[in-house]
Amino acid sequence: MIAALLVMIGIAVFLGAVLGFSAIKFKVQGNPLVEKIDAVLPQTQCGQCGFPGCKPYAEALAKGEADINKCPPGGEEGIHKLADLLGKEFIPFGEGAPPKAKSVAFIDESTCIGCTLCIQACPVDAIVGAAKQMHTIIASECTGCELCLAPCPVDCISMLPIAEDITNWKWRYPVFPIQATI
Amino acid sequence: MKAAFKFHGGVHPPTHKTESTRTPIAQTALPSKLVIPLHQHVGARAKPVVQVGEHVLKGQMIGKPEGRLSNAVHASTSGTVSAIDLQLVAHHSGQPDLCVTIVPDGRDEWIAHTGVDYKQTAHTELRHLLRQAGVVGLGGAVFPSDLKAYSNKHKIKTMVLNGAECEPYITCDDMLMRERPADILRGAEVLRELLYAEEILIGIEDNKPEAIAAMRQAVIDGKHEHMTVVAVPTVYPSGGAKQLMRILTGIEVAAGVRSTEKGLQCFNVATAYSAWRAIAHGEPLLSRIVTVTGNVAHAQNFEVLLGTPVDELMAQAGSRPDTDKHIMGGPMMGVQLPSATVGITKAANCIIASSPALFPPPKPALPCIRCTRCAEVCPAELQPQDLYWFAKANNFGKAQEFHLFDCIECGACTYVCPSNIPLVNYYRYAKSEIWAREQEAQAAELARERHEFRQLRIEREKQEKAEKLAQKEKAAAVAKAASDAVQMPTATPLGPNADPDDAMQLRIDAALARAKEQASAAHPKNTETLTPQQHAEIAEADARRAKAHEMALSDAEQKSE
Amino acid sequence: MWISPFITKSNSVGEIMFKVMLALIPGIALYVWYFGPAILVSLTLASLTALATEAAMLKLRERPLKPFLSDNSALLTAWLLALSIPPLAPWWMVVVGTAFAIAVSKHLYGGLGNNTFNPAMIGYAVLIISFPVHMTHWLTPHALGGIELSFAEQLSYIFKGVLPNGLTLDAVTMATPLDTLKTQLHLGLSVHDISDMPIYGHLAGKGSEMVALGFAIGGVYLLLNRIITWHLPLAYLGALFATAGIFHLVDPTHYVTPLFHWFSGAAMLGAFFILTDPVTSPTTAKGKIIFAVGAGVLTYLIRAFGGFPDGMAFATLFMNICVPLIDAWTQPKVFGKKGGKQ
Amino acid sequence: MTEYILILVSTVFVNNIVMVKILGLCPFMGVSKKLEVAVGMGAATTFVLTLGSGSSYLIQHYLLGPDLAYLTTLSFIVVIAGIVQFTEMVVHKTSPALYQVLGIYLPLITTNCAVLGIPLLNVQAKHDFMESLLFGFGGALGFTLVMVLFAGIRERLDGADVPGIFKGSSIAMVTAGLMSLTFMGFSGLVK
Repeated sequence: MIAALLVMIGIAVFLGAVLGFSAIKFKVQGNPLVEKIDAVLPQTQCGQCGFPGCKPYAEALAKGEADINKCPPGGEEGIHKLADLLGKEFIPFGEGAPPKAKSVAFIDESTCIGCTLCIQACPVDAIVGAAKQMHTIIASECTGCELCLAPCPVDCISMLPIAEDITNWKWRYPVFPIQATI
Repeated sequence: MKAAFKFHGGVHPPTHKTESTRTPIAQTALPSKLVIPLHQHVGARAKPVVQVGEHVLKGQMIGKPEGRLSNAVHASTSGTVSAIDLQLVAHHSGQPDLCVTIVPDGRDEWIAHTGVDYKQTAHTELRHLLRQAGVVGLGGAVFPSDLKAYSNKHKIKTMVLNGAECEPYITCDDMLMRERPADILRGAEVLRELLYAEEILIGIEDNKPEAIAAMRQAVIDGKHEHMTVVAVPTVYPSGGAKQLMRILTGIEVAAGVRSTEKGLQCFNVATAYSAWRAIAHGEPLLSRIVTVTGNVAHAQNFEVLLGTPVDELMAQAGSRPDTDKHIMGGPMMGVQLPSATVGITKAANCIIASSPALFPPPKPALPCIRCTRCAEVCPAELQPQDLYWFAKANNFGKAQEFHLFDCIECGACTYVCPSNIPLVNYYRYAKSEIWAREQEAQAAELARERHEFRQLRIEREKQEKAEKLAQKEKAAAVAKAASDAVQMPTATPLGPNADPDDAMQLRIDAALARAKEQASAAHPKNTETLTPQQHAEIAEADARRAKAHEMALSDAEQKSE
Repeated sequence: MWISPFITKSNSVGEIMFKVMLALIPGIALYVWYFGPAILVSLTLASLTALATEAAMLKLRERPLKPFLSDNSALLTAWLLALSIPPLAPWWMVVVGTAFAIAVSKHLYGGLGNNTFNPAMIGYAVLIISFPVHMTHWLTPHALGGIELSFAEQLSYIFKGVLPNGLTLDAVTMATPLDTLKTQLHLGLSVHDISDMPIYGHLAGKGSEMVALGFAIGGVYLLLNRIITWHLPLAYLGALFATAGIFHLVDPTHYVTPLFHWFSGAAMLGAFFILTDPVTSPTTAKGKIIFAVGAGVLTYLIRAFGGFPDGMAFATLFMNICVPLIDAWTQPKVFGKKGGKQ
Repeated sequence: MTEYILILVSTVFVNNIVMVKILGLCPFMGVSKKLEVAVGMGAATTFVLTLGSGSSYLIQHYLLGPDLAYLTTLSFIVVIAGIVQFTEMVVHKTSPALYQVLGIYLPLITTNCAVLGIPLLNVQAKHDFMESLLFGFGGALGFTLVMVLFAGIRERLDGADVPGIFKGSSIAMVTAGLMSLTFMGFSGLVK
């Protein structure tokens, strides 16, 4: 009985020592995963995930505190990428969060009163203008996050879907006629 | 001389070339209008420099090159500009692009033009002339020739003149070589001079014996010492620039590598011809030889003014009634035209009238059985079955790993596929998705930077505000103490003889002093506390903002136009 | 919009599969000549089952029937499976094996072109593991002059399991030459003694060696028609020959000649028809050689030391498992990136 | 020497721990979706298993002996848990991405039946130290081999037109079954 106890205690003490030593030796600082997740996110900074921006969402994901299907701008593909990166199963978007067509905000300059509220709301400084002067959107930098829509007191901002033209046209997925049933 | 090397793979589709080589190159009648796209070359679209209603002369520039990688566009005949708007063009997308429409006045009146003696002219000037004359690669790639006829870092040993013309049906280069070999060689000589190349190898497929003979004779007649005409075996795609370089020199130029790095450069025979016209005669690129073939009564080559609507061209060749669509280019890599009204462009080497009998619609595709017939014929030595597998599953990362971007889209794999899978189509799809994704990633990167900067700015402003507040409170406390001290005496003498204005003035002065003090205290502190890195970031952001502002302005400008 | 290329060479999957089936005909003819027509029954049975299963699975998966039924791939699977099991196998074995092959190893993976394992070999493996006894009763060749069943009697056995009065199954069948070899070696006989037994002919089993030759002839037809490349058959037969040769040289009393291995069991059928299934073999030249060499060595090891008389099926299946990795690791260098050459 | 080789061949192919003994299925199914991850898992398991079977031999032989044989399972579990913890720290430090992807499966090596199974089989087969070590190493090699092969197949299956209800784990299970069928072909190669 005593021998058994001694043996088990001996093993425990030895392993404890080894683990204690390696805990110091192999200490990990910070979480490099956050950067990787952040690189996958679309950086619209729209907050639709419930976090104030993409980075906080990435941090929450890294800690395992958020689901991977909370980013509508990233689309289903974004979820696939996150699933791959985090070794999780793909989950489809929950209710009320289907991704929309990519669009940019547009300010109707005749109604704009120059209140600057939208400028303050824009997470990427894509709106230029000053107080009492009408504002305009830098289309190339607008992420389509829609955060400027709510603050506008005169509802002069609308989202315009990006139309296809010869410069941004893409090849379609080839149709595979055989898959249709006869 | 026979070609010494071979490239891997290749196919032998029926050539159908004899139909259109029976009669010499014909001139077309002046069309009723010209629809000239402003984007006929690789690079930025030319900027229109004419107005609607303006009268233009033949050879007058109507679109000027914008940026380094761009090229000029000219009026192919004299007439009136009737529109500058979006018109359908020969593009896979079927989307419209900016075109200049000219109604000819029938006089075909030239703008003043003269050639130069290339031996007496500086190279930079020659290149400028090529650019202003709108000379681009006429083999189909339409890359601006002035940029290709230049190599500063690498020494060019061999210039390849491409007369292989491997695609079925197309005979425009064949006929040009038969009829105008002397000017082709003169043009090639100019290009060789520009490149300081030691030799010119002219590759012509051995199914064009007349062209080979004509070119050989012209080499002798013109006493071109550095030139050798090489008969290359007829196999598609021997006319691909990199494939032809391999055949002629044995050197392989990988995708993403410039051939100049390996001491090679390649021009099409028609490009050399138009370069000669531009340099020696001052004639911009206004017309090209177009093979009109397929479902027509008289298959033939025409010298066609750029912008000529395809239907007017087809009428001259006797288009048959069961023609259902038109293909620009060959049957292997051509583009189906979205409409027969599109104008002939610099890339249009051939127009094939198609009928269901001539090109039956594709059979339904079966799954890939990995038979590797595609890998056997792939001139880029890829594994098309794997690329297909990954592209089909939207696994773009893997597709790139398997060298998707080395694919030259020659169509050989699709041609041999027993399952009738539109393989090339999958690769194009995958490529354009990857490009779009890269752009998105760049946009996201930009957005991230801007967002981070904004966070930083807000943080700074908060800090500033807090400091200001603290300052204010401090000042208020001081002022209060002071006023307490002052008020006591002033309060009592505030009798009838006291001047109320004095007290007012005093207060205003105090406030001003306070404000001054605050301003001088707050401002330097704000920037002092920042690290040099933050300074740099701010400066960068300011620059970026200035640029953004500029862009927004030019955007707005464009919109207003 | 229709996208280039606008022309295609006229060939089709169905045509390729048909040519492969055509190449099986000499072997089948010799089979009938030496062993009687019972094989035709199992061929028919397997074909019908394969078509029915294929149609049912296509229906379930909501895929069109016509293009897939006419691609001949199910028929080819059926033929290969029927040729690798005893002709006197009861009808339900053929049906179970074929149905399993088509339904599980082909259609669960997505049908034609998507399967990881060779369906015919999966069918064979399932049968030999589930019904080992039935899989050992092979027909005796006519040349041995033993008791032979008439065609009607064979039919009655296949479908009803009834043998003529006074006959046992063992009396009218025998083990395969490979199986006999293994058993006799275990009993302590030398290779020399065993080869003198009446069931052995010039190189291997009487009759079966000629059938193997028939398959080899069909294989040459496939090579000439460029349906298959030389890599797989040559590397497989080479590896089998080399491994068997080494053992034979070291100890000829316990290890038979390499030629015996070539002309026994499924070696020839495998080399030209089973390994060469494009869907389940590697696509690169280097990969094909690795694949076939692996299969050849494994076939020999299982034959000489393993628990099963023939190793072809398991060797193929094991190498099938390795195909994705072989493919990934043998990617050839692409145009212009070969390095060193220039 | 031949004996050692036979042990290796036997553990890798003939008595493959996953395919024939059907041990360690949890990580086999769980982390075989990607090749690199499978390799990582294989390496981690190889490390744990080799170390585990070596040290468990030492414990069994020198510490426990016949008197304390009833402590075998208990002490083995403790030792393996310790080694796994150690491995986890090393992986976390050296390859954070692998650590993240292996996720719960890394600490779960502790409860991987293969890892406990092999030391126990060692005791049962009365292997000496070298044999125990090789048995552990070979078993782990066999595990890694099938993990890698399986991951290769699963990566390829991503692009296959697998019927909807069989997508994902179901077809992986079917594949595992067919692989197991294949490994039955090796039976009898080594006694």
